[in-house]
Amino acid sequence: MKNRIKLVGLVLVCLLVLPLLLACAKAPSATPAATEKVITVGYLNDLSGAISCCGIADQVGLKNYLQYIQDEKRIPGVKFDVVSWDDRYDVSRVAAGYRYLLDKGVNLIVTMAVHQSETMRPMAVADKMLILGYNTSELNIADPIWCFTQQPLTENANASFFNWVTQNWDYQKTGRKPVVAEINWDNSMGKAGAKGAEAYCKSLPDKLDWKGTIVVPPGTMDFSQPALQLNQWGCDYVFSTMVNGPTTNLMKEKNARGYKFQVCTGGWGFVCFKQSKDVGGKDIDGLYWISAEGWHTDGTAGLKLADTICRRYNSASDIEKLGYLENICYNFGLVFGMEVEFLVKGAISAGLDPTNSEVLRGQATKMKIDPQGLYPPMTWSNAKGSGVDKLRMYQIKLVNGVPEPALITDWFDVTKYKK
Amino acid sequence: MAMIPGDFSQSYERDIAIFRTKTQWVVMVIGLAIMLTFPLFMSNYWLSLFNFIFVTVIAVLGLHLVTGLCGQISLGQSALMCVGAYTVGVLSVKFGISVWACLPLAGLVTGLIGMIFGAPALRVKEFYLAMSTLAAQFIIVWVVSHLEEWTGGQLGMYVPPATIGGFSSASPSNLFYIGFILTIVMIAVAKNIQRTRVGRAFIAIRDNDIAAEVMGINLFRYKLLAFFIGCFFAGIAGWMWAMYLQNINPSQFTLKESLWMLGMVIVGGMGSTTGAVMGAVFVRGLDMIADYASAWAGTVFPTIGEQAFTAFSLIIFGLVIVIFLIYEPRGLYHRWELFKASYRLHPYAY
Amino acid sequence: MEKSDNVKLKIENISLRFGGVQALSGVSLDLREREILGVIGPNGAGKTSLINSISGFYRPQEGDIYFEGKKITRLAPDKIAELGISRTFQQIELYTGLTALDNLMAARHVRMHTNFLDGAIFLGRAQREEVQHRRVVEDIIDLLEIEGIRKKVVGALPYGQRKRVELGRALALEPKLLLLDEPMAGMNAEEKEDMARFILDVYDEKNIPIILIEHDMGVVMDICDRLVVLEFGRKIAEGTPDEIKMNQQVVKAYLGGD
Amino acid sequence: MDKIISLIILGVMVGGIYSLIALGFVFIYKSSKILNLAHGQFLMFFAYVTYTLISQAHLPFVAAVIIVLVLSALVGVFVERFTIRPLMGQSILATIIMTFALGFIVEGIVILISKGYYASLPAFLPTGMWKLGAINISHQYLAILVLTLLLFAACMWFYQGSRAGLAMRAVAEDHITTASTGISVAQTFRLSWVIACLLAVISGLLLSSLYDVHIDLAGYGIAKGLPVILLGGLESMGGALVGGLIVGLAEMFGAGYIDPLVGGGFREVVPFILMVLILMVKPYGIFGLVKIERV
Repeated sequence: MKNRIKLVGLVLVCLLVLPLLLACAKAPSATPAATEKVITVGYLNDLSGAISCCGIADQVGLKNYLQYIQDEKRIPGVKFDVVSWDDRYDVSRVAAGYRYLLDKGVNLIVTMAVHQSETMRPMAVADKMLILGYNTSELNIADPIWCFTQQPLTENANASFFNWVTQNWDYQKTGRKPVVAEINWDNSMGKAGAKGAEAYCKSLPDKLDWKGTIVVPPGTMDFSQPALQLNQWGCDYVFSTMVNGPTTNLMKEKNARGYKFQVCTGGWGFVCFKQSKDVGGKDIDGLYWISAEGWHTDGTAGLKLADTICRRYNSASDIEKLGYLENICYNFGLVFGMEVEFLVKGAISAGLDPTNSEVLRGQATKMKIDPQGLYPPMTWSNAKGSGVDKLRMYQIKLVNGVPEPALITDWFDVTKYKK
Repeated sequence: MAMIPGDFSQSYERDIAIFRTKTQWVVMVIGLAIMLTFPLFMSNYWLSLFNFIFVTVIAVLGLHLVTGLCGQISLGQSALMCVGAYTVGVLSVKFGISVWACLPLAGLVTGLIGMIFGAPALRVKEFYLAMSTLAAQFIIVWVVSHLEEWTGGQLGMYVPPATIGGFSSASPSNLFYIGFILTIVMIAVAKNIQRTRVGRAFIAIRDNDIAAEVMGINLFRYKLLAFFIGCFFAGIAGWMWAMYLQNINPSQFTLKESLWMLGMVIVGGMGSTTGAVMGAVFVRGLDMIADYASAWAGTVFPTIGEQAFTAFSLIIFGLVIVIFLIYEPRGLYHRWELFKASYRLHPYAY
Repeated sequence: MEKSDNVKLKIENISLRFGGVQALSGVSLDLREREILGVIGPNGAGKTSLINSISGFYRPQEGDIYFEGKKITRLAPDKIAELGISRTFQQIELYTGLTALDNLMAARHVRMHTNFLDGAIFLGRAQREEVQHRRVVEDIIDLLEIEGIRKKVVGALPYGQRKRVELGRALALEPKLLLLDEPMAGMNAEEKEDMARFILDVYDEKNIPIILIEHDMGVVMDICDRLVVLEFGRKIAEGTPDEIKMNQQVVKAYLGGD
Repeated sequence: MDKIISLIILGVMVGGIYSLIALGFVFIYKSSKILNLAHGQFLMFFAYVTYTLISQAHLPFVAAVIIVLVLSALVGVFVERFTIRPLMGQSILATIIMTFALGFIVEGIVILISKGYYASLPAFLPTGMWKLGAINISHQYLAILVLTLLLFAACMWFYQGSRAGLAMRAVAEDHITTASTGISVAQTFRLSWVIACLLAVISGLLLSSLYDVHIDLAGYGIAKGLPVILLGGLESMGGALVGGLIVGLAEMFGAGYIDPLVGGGFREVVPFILMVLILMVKPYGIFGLVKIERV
């Protein structure tokens, strides 16, 4: 007993001393050949929490694409390294993660949710660190802008969904307006989505019968009451700004009770087909890929590239198990990788140091992106202030286990309804 | 405070002092001076980790006063930090009050809110009281996220940094100085409260509330006071948190964080100020070690995947608490005292 | 020892019930300014309930208690303690996590006046007060001969010493009336003798009346000036030790029979 | 009117689920005075293990459930022996924190198994529904309600009518006295943990027939279970049942009528507001035991 206590004491002392030792130890840095530059990409996302099905695939996609750049020698003399941090979809872990990544000497940080980049923003501005996010908010892209995103404001994405509803609703045949509502998580993404949807629907009172937003806390399992409410409102279309697990719970509830409304989701919700299949056995009524102007315009080619890269760098069992190919987040990972590629390429061709975050940011605001015809050129600078304004929408369907996008509504200028 | 052999206190003033000998003073002053030089050579990562630890230490000290001394289990410390952080945010952004002036205000407002949730202590004890503080955790965060006109709701709000002249808390090194001074002051305050009249009344209530009442301590008033002081500390921690992140969001203040803080009090040793500080530093340190261990393991076993390391950090944290509760229920502080005693008495065992 | 006839504590006809159990019914008694009053009676007679009622821990449904002419029946226990009524407990109720010294200091609570702000600053008022009250407490420590265990945590002390610390804590309140609930329970003859000596010392030095509950007749008869006998919540006799010895009802209560 | 009736029906159904969660808490508390904060994690853990057995080992559902039941009994024995028993005689807070640390460990293990992915068990309850005008009653919820009631009855019978239950009641009253009458305190503790783990399996399975299995299930267990037992009183199984129904109804009406006024999410705080209010009036819950203090 006595010895055991001593042993425990010893272990504890060691644990206390360890941070000091670690502080003294030098961060392990791969020593590249003298001509090689190493770009360290920090990846901060949820890898084990509520949206991990998205985060994991995204991370794999990013890593695969960076490997692909290297193997194909698309940027000679540059090596890529990815350092990851798992924030468990918990905002209180983001700040620690940001510092951790900074300590690892990253040149830019790739992240996903709005709250992640928003939390990092003040520190990123102070440290002059470039952040690439997936979706964004107005606060996030206010001056000085250090956070750049692939997606429009969540507000606009949700508005564009309802725009699609107005375009496709048969007013003559039904003789009435479509009844629409939202169901959202009670977090920044959900609130922003609700704001956009409400503003849009209320600007078109003769075209849409807007019922309101139902807010549920993240982590809600039980959708019995919200589903009942939606049914009592008599909704035709319900847009869900939640990740797909909770949305499938809503679907289960809806199907079990025979409610009639259609649940559609875009943004985050459509990310994990594999999960969706495992969970519900049925697809969500409508999955929409809302794309910003200039991005993913040729979705099919993008998906083909994804297929090639995924099969090249992952074992068949992993692809099967984690469902990368059925997971659109894998593609987002690739797109993040492309963004990194564009920035670094641009910096090098301008004769600047690509390991400098400020240089990369400069590229992000100025540069025309031209990934060899795969993606048509766009500028990031127009994201400043209001986010990407022009959106188009695809409907996603699984064809032989591979998601196929079909363009269903063309450019929609979201700035118009705001006036 | 343990005695040095052959050294006897010759006055009561000296007997009740925290540092009774010159050597202790010198050691402390040198220690603090060394800490003050950290910003000169440390990377932002370490400074920021220290700032995070400062926030935790202050909040845990508050919890130590409520739970460790007064024995009232509180499961809402993190939500009360939220009150402190939003007090700064709302007062400075909406009313233009200087961020420095918000420091005591954050403490006061949080203290008063804390008293509201401590009020059930009049009738409710133990688990039931713990649960009413748990209610505080949920209700406060909900209210904050729904007062959208003031707080920006779930979208969060930016808080301006504290500035004097060219000195701004936005940089981690400047915040380090602020946090450092704040933490030292708060530790001293906690320690002083503990060793004077009010602190003894708290411990009396914890150890034997019946006897305390019969010996002239108004239970309700002192329980409320404990909540006020504990939540005052939480408010100060909230201020520091707002300065640390500059972007506050209701989802930053989780039940899990509250529970962790309780865990820190336990690991440090219930009822000791030093223990509370040690617990906070130890657990945050452990967390960080788990991060680094994860990263290291990631390079060695790349097949596991990063989430496995989150799992390990949870398991390690859980195991450490389990080990502490079983083998060292009196916490790190007790271990430290034993170590000091054996060092002093070396080479004799007794 | 001259006797004063001024009544310090007056209990008028108090009754106390817990649900269906009648703990006290119509008990009255007077305590003079200068006496040790013994309360005896078989187990369950209501002795502790009587003391609990005086110290405010229980609230009798009927009757009144006056202390120095002031009605204290409905006062909260802490207010009663502030008036100067202090007590010990049958089962020791110390602050187990504190040292003996701090237990005594904690009892100085009602005599100290610094608030938590003074305490937080410490230097100045709080420090002066600490030192000043420390002196008083040290006197009590000397009186009760517990110098050696001053800085020991009381939870770990042996029974006899804990009893002594508890007596010290009751004294540290600077009481005007001391209630002792079986201070000698579970002690051997020597310890009892010590304790009896302490009680008498306290009585002489501090000049305060004492109500003493005790089972050991020898001790009670020796040190009490007057005795009250309770049975089933009723007072059945009152008088000097000699009178009580002769009282038939008391003998019956203790020995049983018809 | 339809809305009110629908809400009442939903409230009762959902309340039944809450009671089911609360039963695990109450069982442990009644027999060993420990508030098991890890109950939510246990629910989730066993649900995940079942899922893993079905999807990875390709076992039939019944076989997987039997294996998990056996496993849960072992987990109960293990937890009791190595974490709870060493704490005998320590403060209440220590045991609370111990269970909370256990929760962390279990959550870590679940992340190792699942990597945070959502999982779903095959449907094993009837999935139809009855339609009565605008109101419909889902068979699944109804089945869960019935099973919950049966489970409550079984637990009450066990506690009041069986020898082991008698021993548990005695142990809860006083360890030392009970030990001196020849009842093994350790064995009784072990049994109560085993039963609590079995309850966790059953309620975990029932919950995951309704919802996806995910890390969030653990938080759900705590956020829903605690107000229920506090309302009903920690010691009372009947209280857990009634408390669950009260919370269920309060949530439904809170969400149905107050949410539109305050901007949503009110459902989450209703149980807590209710809990604080009731604790102010009845400090030991509606059916809790009132303690008489004596010195």
